[in-house]
Amino acid sequence: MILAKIHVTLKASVLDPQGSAVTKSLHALGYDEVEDVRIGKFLEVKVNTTDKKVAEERITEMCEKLLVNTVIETYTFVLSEV
Amino acid sequence: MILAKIHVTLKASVLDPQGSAVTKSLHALGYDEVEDVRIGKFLEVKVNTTDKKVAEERITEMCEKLLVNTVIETYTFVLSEV
Amino acid sequence: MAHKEATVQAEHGKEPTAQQIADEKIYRKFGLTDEEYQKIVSLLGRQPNYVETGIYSVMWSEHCSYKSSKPVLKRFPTSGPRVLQGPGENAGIVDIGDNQAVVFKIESHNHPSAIEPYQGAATGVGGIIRDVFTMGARPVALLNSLRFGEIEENAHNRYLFGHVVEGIAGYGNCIGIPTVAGEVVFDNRYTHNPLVNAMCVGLIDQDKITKGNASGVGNPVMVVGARTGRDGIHGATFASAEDPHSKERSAVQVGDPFMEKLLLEACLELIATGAVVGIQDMGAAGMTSSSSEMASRAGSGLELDVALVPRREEGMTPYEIMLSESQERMLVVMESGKEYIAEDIFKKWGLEATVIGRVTDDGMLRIKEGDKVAAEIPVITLVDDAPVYHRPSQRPAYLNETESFDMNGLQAPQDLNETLHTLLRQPTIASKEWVYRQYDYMVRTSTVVRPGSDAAVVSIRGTRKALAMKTDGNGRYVYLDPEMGGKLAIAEAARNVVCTGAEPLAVTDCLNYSNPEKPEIMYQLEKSADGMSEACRVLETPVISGNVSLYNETNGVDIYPTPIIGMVGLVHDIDHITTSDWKEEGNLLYVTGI
Amino acid sequence: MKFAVIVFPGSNCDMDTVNAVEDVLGEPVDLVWHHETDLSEYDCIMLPGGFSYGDYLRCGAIANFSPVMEQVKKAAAEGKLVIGICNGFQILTESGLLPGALRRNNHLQFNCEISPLVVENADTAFTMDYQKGQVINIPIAHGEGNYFVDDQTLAKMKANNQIIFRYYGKNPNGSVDNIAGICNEQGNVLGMMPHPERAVHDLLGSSDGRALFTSILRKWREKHGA
Ligand SMILES: Nc1ncnc2c1ncn2[C@@H]1O[C@H](COP(=O)(O)OP(=O)(O)O)[C@@H](O)[C@H]1O
Repeated sequence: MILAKIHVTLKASVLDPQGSAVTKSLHALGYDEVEDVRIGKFLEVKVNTTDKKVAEERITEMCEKLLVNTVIETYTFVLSEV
Repeated sequence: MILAKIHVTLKASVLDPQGSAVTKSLHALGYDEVEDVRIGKFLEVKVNTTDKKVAEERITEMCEKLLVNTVIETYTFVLSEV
Repeated sequence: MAHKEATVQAEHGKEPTAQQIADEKIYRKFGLTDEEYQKIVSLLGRQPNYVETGIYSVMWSEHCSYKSSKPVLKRFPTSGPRVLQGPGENAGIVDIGDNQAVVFKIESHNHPSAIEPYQGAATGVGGIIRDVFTMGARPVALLNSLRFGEIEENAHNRYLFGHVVEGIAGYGNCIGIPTVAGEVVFDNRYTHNPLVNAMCVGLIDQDKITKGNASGVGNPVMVVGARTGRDGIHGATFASAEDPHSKERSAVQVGDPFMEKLLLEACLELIATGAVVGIQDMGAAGMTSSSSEMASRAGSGLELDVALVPRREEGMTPYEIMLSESQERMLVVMESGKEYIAEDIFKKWGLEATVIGRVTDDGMLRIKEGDKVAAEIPVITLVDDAPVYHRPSQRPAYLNETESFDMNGLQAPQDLNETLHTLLRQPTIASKEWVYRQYDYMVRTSTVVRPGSDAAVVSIRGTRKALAMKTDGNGRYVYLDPEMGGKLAIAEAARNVVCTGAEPLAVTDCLNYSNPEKPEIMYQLEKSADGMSEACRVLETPVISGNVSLYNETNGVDIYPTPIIGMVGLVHDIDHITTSDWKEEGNLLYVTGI
Repeated sequence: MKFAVIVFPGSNCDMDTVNAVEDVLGEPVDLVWHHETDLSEYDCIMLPGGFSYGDYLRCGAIANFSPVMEQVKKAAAEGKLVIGICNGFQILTESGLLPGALRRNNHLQFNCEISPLVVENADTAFTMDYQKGQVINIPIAHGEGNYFVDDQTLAKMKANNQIIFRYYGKNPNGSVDNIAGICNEQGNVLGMMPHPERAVHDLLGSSDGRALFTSILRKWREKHGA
């Protein structure tokens, strides 16, 4: 079994209204040292393969097709055996 | 400047409807090897400190107070200098 | 002339010079033709620099200038005893008695939705809401009209459909304006060019009406709401270009309905103080179109310093700031000395209000960056002198075929039960509950007739009056007979409104067509406008606002000519409200009409 | 009896709630901005529906840190009536005034419809004008109404009659045990996903929400001998 840990984040120039709201709220709570908050997704996908190379290809495909909105998001992932 | 990369995930005992929906969609697209998908949040918080120890305390506080709902979620984070 | 060239000097690092723009015909990349560029040079008396070329290109784009459709729009009847504001402002206004008025407009967000369906639809909703509350009106209802390719076979069409609906819901639900009516049609003509038209209806007391005027020399110009980023730069020219997919993708605008809710409340509070001279939303072409249109209406000039504009990103150039389409922003002209009123109110709502310039009397749009002049353009040349094209029109050949089609050759189906079932299974005909249950259609507790009936009815608190409203359109009819199709579109909307017990008041329309440079498409546009105009005259429902979306073609496939009609009617007494469901066993059924 | 309807940035059912109090009870009701630090003049505090802070991060999470929430907690501790509707319910769970949490609907879609509910407990200050077991029609409109609570807490809540409303017939969001509304142990803090303020006129499709408002007033009058 292989576990893919996928990080999906908004592209740098894309507005992150959630992140801005959380930054403001943290400031209001007295965490003045907070410069910036960006909020993305974290996906853990477990696939029933042993071949890392195949897994890598398939996960990339899944990201491009379904998991990531590549118009506004980017992604990275790491694989590990579990 | 220190960057905290925070992973927030649902507790194992809490059902993840989004994860189940994505699993089903991946199966429908022919990715039969997918066993399970869990979806969480990935937060990047940039703080204006140099002291890692202080940063760690403050980030933990932010998580416990606001960033995480500990009734249903758990979290981990790593710090790095940027 | 030499003097002018010397004052307009700020050119940023990588930007081509005025000379390069001319020599290398860089203006073509902005969507300007050689003739249009020459016209700019003669209007300015010199070559425009990069910022100026950008400003002209968006102001003279189809989207902002209506250069192909203006002659067609002239055909519409636009006045009537109840019309308080016809086309030409952010939204139209109709008198409903007791010092009250209804404000409404429809707008397309077709191209952005083709690229990013959730955000495209969401920001479309956000834009049309701003058009209504800039007039000083409280938005009370949202409607929409959608077209996609068939969804049964095609996963991408399903994806577009699902995410557009989610985007409309996401924005409208969050801001708390009920989405009460709409329509969805599936046809492969729309596969590459889905249509997403959004309409907003608002209520206003007649003495609170505010317009998009930048008048009063010396009055401060403020930008309020969200910060400016590099979103959607060149969205306006791009909305008129042929293939939406071939263009830059990362410049997609993301909507922030929470920000807009705050902006809505802050603006209405500010307008109520009476200290606002004029206000306009920053939609397509952002600060460029809002500033030049406001100055044009008032016959004034504006001097703006882009260095004062609050920004989200670093290192933005005057070009980027002037053309950014960041959402949830407004341009406000205040009475001199009353800036603090805006600042205080916006601060209470957690928003920024920043003075970025002044109204002038020289008729110039002067854009500065600190001391440097980045652009200097006579306002009149951006709006009044924009090109108008009387494009050739020709009756399409296909009409010969469709008109001579012999219906007598058709056989009646054998099994009518089976046929009925087949029809009811068509996504276009089937119940749209899957769509409207995702919309909060009850918030504001005034929705008396909910989606699922004919038109929606929204009551007006404190009175016995209510408003009926509906969007309608049938591109296939218009394709088959443009003039009759135009009439039918108005008539269908009117029937829906009348069925609820309302008297039709007026119309807003969104003209979604293919490429107007094709004479056959111009023919569809003209004839259908004639049909709509006639029906509007007969029914006494003038056109008070609207929008045009052209170039809806991809790979040679034209969408059906699809005018969408948004009609609003007045229910004089809530006791008159009727609904379309069967009421009781034993009730009699009648067929009426001719 | 005096009502406060708290306005957070992004609240959007605030006016609907005010109108319902006025139409059903005719008692005084104020919109109270979330910066307010004194709620002592109010007898009942209502947290309305909407999208406070855009529902960003988690529904109700950021609103929980509005200055007024300290006062809401104080009022709850003093035994005053506090009611959170929809987003208000989410804020109350985030603040710890009510147990559990509200997750995304199990079908992942926003869902707006009139939903039948069963009144499970008609002995509270919020429900005394209903009958136990009565089925009422109340609108729902939410994307995150999927109530979660761990088994242990749920058992305690049941033993203590803290489950006030359950969805009847169909569970519209996946809530544990069909839960639509709960109260705290003391019975003076109510949270519910459905919108009673949207069901106070027949013209709007249901007036089954009226009894919730009349209960509150009757209880208060009994208590204050008014
Ligand atoms: N199809 C139409 N019918 C009637 N009026 C129209 C139509 N299209 C546009 N208008 C009017 O032309 C004016 C200019 O439109 P505008 O709101 O500036 O467009 P946009 O917001 O897309 O830039 C508006 O007052 C609008 O109501």
